[in-house]
Amino acid sequence: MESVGNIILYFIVAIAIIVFSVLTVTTRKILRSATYLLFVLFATAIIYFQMDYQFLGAVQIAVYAGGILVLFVFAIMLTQQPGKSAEALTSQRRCLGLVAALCGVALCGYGLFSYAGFAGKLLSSGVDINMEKIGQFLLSTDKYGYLLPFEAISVLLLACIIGGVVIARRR
Amino acid sequence: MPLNLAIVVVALPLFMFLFLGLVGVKMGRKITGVIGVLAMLVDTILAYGVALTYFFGSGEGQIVDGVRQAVVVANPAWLSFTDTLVVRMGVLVDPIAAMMLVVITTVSLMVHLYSLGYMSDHDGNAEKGFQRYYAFLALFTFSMLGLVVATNVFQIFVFFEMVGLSSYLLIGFYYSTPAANHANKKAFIVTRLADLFFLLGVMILSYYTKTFDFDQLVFGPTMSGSLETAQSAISTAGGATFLGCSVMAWALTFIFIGGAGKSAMYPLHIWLPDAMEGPTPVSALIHAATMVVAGVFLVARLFPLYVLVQGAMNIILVVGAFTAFYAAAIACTQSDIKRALAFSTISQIAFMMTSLAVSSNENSLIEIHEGYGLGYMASMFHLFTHAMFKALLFLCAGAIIHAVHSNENDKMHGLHKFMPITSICFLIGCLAIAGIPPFAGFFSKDEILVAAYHRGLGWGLWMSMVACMTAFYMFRIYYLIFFWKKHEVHDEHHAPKDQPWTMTLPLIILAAISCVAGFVPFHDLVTWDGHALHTSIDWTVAGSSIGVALVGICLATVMYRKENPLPERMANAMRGLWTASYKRFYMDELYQFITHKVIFQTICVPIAWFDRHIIDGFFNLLADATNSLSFGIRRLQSGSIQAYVYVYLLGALLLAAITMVCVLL
Amino acid sequence: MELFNNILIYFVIVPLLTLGGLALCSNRGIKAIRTVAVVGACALMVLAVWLVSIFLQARGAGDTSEMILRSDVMWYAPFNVHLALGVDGVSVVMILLSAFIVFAGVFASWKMNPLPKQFFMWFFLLSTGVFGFFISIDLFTMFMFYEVALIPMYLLIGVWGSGNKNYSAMKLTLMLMGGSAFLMLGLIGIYFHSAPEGQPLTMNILDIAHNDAIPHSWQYVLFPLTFVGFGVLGAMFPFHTWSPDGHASAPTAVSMLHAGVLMKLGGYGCFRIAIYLMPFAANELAWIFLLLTGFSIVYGALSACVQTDLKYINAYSSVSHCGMVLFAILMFNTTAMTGAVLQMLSHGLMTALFFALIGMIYGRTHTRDIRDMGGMMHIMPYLGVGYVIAGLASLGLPFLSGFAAEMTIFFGSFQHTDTFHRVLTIMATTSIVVTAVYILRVVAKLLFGEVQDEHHRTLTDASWEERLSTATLILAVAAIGCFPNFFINIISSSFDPVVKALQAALPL
Amino acid sequence: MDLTLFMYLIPSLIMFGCGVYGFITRKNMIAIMISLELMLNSVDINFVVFNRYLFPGQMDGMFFSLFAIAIAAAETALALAIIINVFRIAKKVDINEITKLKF
Repeated sequence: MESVGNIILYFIVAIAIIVFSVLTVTTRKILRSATYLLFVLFATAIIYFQMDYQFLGAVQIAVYAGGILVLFVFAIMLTQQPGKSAEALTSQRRCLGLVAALCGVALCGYGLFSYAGFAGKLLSSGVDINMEKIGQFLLSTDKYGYLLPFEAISVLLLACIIGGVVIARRR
Repeated sequence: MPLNLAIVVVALPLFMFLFLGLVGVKMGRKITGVIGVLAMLVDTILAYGVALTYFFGSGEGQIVDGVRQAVVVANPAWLSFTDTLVVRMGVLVDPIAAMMLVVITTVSLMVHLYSLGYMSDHDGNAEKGFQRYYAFLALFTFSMLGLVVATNVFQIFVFFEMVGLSSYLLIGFYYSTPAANHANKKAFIVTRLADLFFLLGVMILSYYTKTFDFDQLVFGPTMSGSLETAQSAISTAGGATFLGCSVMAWALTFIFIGGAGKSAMYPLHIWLPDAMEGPTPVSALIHAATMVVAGVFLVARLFPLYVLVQGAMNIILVVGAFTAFYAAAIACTQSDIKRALAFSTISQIAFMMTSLAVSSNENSLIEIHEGYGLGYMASMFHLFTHAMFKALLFLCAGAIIHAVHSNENDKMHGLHKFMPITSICFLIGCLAIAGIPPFAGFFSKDEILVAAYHRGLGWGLWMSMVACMTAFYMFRIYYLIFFWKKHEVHDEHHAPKDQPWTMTLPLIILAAISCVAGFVPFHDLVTWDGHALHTSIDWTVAGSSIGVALVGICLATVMYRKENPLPERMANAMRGLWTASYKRFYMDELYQFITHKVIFQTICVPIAWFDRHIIDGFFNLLADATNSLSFGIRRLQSGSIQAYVYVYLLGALLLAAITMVCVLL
Repeated sequence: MELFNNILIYFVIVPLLTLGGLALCSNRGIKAIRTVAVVGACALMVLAVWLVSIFLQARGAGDTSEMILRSDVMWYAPFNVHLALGVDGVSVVMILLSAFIVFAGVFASWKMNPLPKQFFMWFFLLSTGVFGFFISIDLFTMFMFYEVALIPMYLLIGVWGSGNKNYSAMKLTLMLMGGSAFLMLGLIGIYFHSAPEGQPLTMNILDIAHNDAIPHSWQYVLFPLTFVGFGVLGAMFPFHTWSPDGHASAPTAVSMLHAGVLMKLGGYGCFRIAIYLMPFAANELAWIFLLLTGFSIVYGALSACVQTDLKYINAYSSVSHCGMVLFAILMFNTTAMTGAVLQMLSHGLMTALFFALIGMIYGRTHTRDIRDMGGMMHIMPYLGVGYVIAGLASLGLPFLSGFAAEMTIFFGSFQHTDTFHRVLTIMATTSIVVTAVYILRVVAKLLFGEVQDEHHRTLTDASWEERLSTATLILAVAAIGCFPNFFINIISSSFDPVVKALQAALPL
Repeated sequence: MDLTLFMYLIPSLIMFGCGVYGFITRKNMIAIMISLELMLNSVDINFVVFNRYLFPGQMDGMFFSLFAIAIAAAETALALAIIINVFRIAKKVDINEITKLKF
């Protein structure tokens, strides 16, 4: 039995995610869209905290909400005239999108309902994931060690930095 | 003189062709002509030597049991089809070959000499292409000689093609003029069509007899002297049938068609009048004296086979008799003297063909009667004499044309005063062809008529009628050229006159031969089985034939000696007939219609269209279908990332759904 | 190495060396390029003549083996692919023909522009393929060389061609590739039935023929596949339509080589692979192809009558003449098959001559439409005479090559005891008249008559290299025409094994 | 009432659906990128909750999310750089109108 606070928090988060997700993709003003995305990301971060993954939640806020979204905002500022909204979608386009999305949701939803075996599983408590442990895992070469992906990601990020510089450079 | 020289006789002109064609073009014009004439002179002397040796010599193996044998001088294999079917390029001397050697070389020499003058302008400068002309003459002479000395039927075919070629080249000598250009094409194609049948005939014949060689086909039967063994070489062929008819009938009829093409028998005669577009000496050599008798020679060569197949003989008889009359009828109205002579040639060759055909009838196989073989001899005799006087006539015509620069007889008239030598020579030629004794034509034509009367009264009367027409149209031409009215001379300097000696000398020689050739003892020398034939002039027939000739001549004299309105009135009275005859009974138009309208427009053009549009269209359609398919597929590759995602997503969902369904069920 | 003691391998090595030599030349050094090309061509010619003399000596010395100069080197063991060499009389004369045409082709493309170096390189690559094909007796190497010969054609036409060259090059290559797709299927099928149960499979033609292990049911499938596959290259109706367009666009030397040699690969393959290896199906199915080829003989000739482009006329005449080759091969007797090879020789030389002359005339007048030309005999007598000789050879005049070939075919075919075959032969024979019609039509229009275009009066006659090129071919044409027995003696014994196999396969 | 695994998956699923919808329908490239982020995010949530609920003793899901976030950051940075560059050249960011590289 969860604490009531947790349950209330969950519902707030869930509703926020659902509502803002929908708003993100339906609003015609791109800046608003980015803003709604920010709310979604925050809500996601809260889920991570609820799962006791504090580090991940922090990363989510720092990188996603803090970094990526700022990039988005910059990009929007550079490419869009402020206040201008995108033209309305044609109904055909919307229908196609809706069909695809709803099909997907329906199929996955059906899948979830039918494989109900794990769906009712409860949160086990007492998991302690501290920074030390994460650092150990990240730089370990044992089983469950993540040194190789870690290094790969760092190289990727480096490449990405260089790429970003090269691409964005004014010629 | 050894008979082996016959090889040289044949080979020398070939050498001259190569020499004049390759080296001669680098030399002066006149000098090549002189070299050509000298070489031909040597060739003629050799040919005479060979002929005399053959006829009067008594070398080893020449006479067996009183029969003069055919002598094969050389016979190397040239093209081996199978072990038995081997084409040989040989040299064979027998009576008709020896006779033909004489005829060909004589006329050829005359023409070589004559051309020195004819192919030059009035100042004696040789024309452009003089070397080419002499090279072609040599090529023709070679081909014709090769033809007559052939040891097998395939060799004859080979040289049939070769004489066709030489004729093509010489007719088209003035190749820039459209008329010559059309005429040589026509000549080649028509004779080629005939040669196709010849080829088919040879194919059929050789398939059943397994041989090309005259040795087995022809001489076996004749020399053995018995018609029982005659069939041995071809006994296998005797009973066989091909497509429902007897093989031999097919083969021999086809071979005759081949000969008919070269010899301009109706309806394959249409090329010959047009062939007169060539230089006149060429007409004299090829289209009057030698090549056109190749068909007659062919039938004569295979005579022992034809004897066995009455059906083929009857076809020859009908075609020959009809052509003789048909051509004579046309010759009566032509205004172009060369064309008139050409039709006269056709008519005379038809005489020879008819004569060959009347040599036998159904009974002849069983019992050899008096006239049997007479027709053969007469035909060869007529071939010989005709070559001489027809060459004479053509060369005279050439001299006249050279003098007045026109072929049309209304540009001539009254030339007797200006060209007396030519006039007399032409008259001799006319008398010879009309059959007035003692000129050559009388003797040969008389024999033909005798043979025809032997065959049947109807045939004899028919041929007599044609003989009468012959006399009429020849004298018509003669009078229209040399008399009729006074010649109008516009320019004293260019008044017609007798031509230089190079041209008159051949005329005189040929005229002399035409006078005496009739006394050659042909019945002793040239007979189908080698036995001498004992004939004497049958004065009832001879008298009647002289009679009809005189009638023809008188008629012509009345109508054309002096200018008078009679011919005009006659022509008007029979307007339709006259026009039809003048237009050569519209045979040319018929051919034109068949070739252009029927074959060209309704066969070739649709076939070409079919090929371009249906066959090629099908492959293009394949290509287009592939193309449009790939364009269709390319539309899927739209480049729109969203479309890709959409399709990808649907695909993924589909897969997921399938998996789920499978798992659940 | 033992392989290099065999003269045959040099027919592949010499063109490749020439190719290498050309690659070393600078693109500007036209003299060096020509020298290398001429040296290569001459070397091939010498080799070919030498090969003929070796062959004659071997046969004269009583060597009656089916193939002489055999060599065999394992190449790829898993599929038993060998580099197996060997020649019989047919291959020898085909090699001689190819050498002649390569020689003449080099001189005919003397002034090739642009990129002469690259042109000659592709040209020699093509000839490598051709020679390789004729010396191989292994299915795989044969097919490989076959493809080597086909592919350069695309570039040679596409780059150096004229007119609608992209279309033509594409069409030609695609249709021939389509043919080789059939062929490859056929060859694979043959390979998998090449030996009786339990014995190792083989690619060697002679072994396959001796094993005679292809089941009859399979022969029914494989024979049409291989025959059509080669037939496409041999311009068999209805797969001939690449020929008019392809030839019309191809540069002179390529037309020469293509019509002269490549189309012969078709006929050669038909009898060496399709008929020799599958005699049963050949006996059973021949009538279909006889009808097709017999039809195409007349059909091609009639089509040629109304064409106005010189190269189209020639292409259709090739359809007719090559139809005769396949027609004769299908008659299954030594005489007709010998005639077929003679016809291949004759057609190769004569068509090469035609295309060379057409190229030379086109190079001067810049038109190939006979309606725009006339009286060329006045302007360029040498080329005119050459054209007349080529035409006469084509219409089958005695003492030129066409006559001996066609007569051998007709008489050979007529020896067939079956009425059906003989009637077909008679129909095919009629083509000699039609051929005369279209040849004379062209000659009269192009060479004789009035000069149509006053600008043509300033044109020049052939230059020395053009004279050399054409004179070589004319001499060869005349040589075959005058001494056919020489060639027949080389060729005819080669057909004994084929005919024997066919007779053995006849249903009793 | 308990917070089951199922309850976390629902919002994630809807988020993913929105992402799909947005990706397919939007024309603005930046909006497409935003939709993409939505999808990524929903996947991250799934990883995390599955890990937490089913295998609480391990941390693979969490690390996966961690790396996914890093990669998402890199990818977004590059993509936006490209978009800005394209905008500089073409003066538009509508995906339908930028077809110069199509053929």
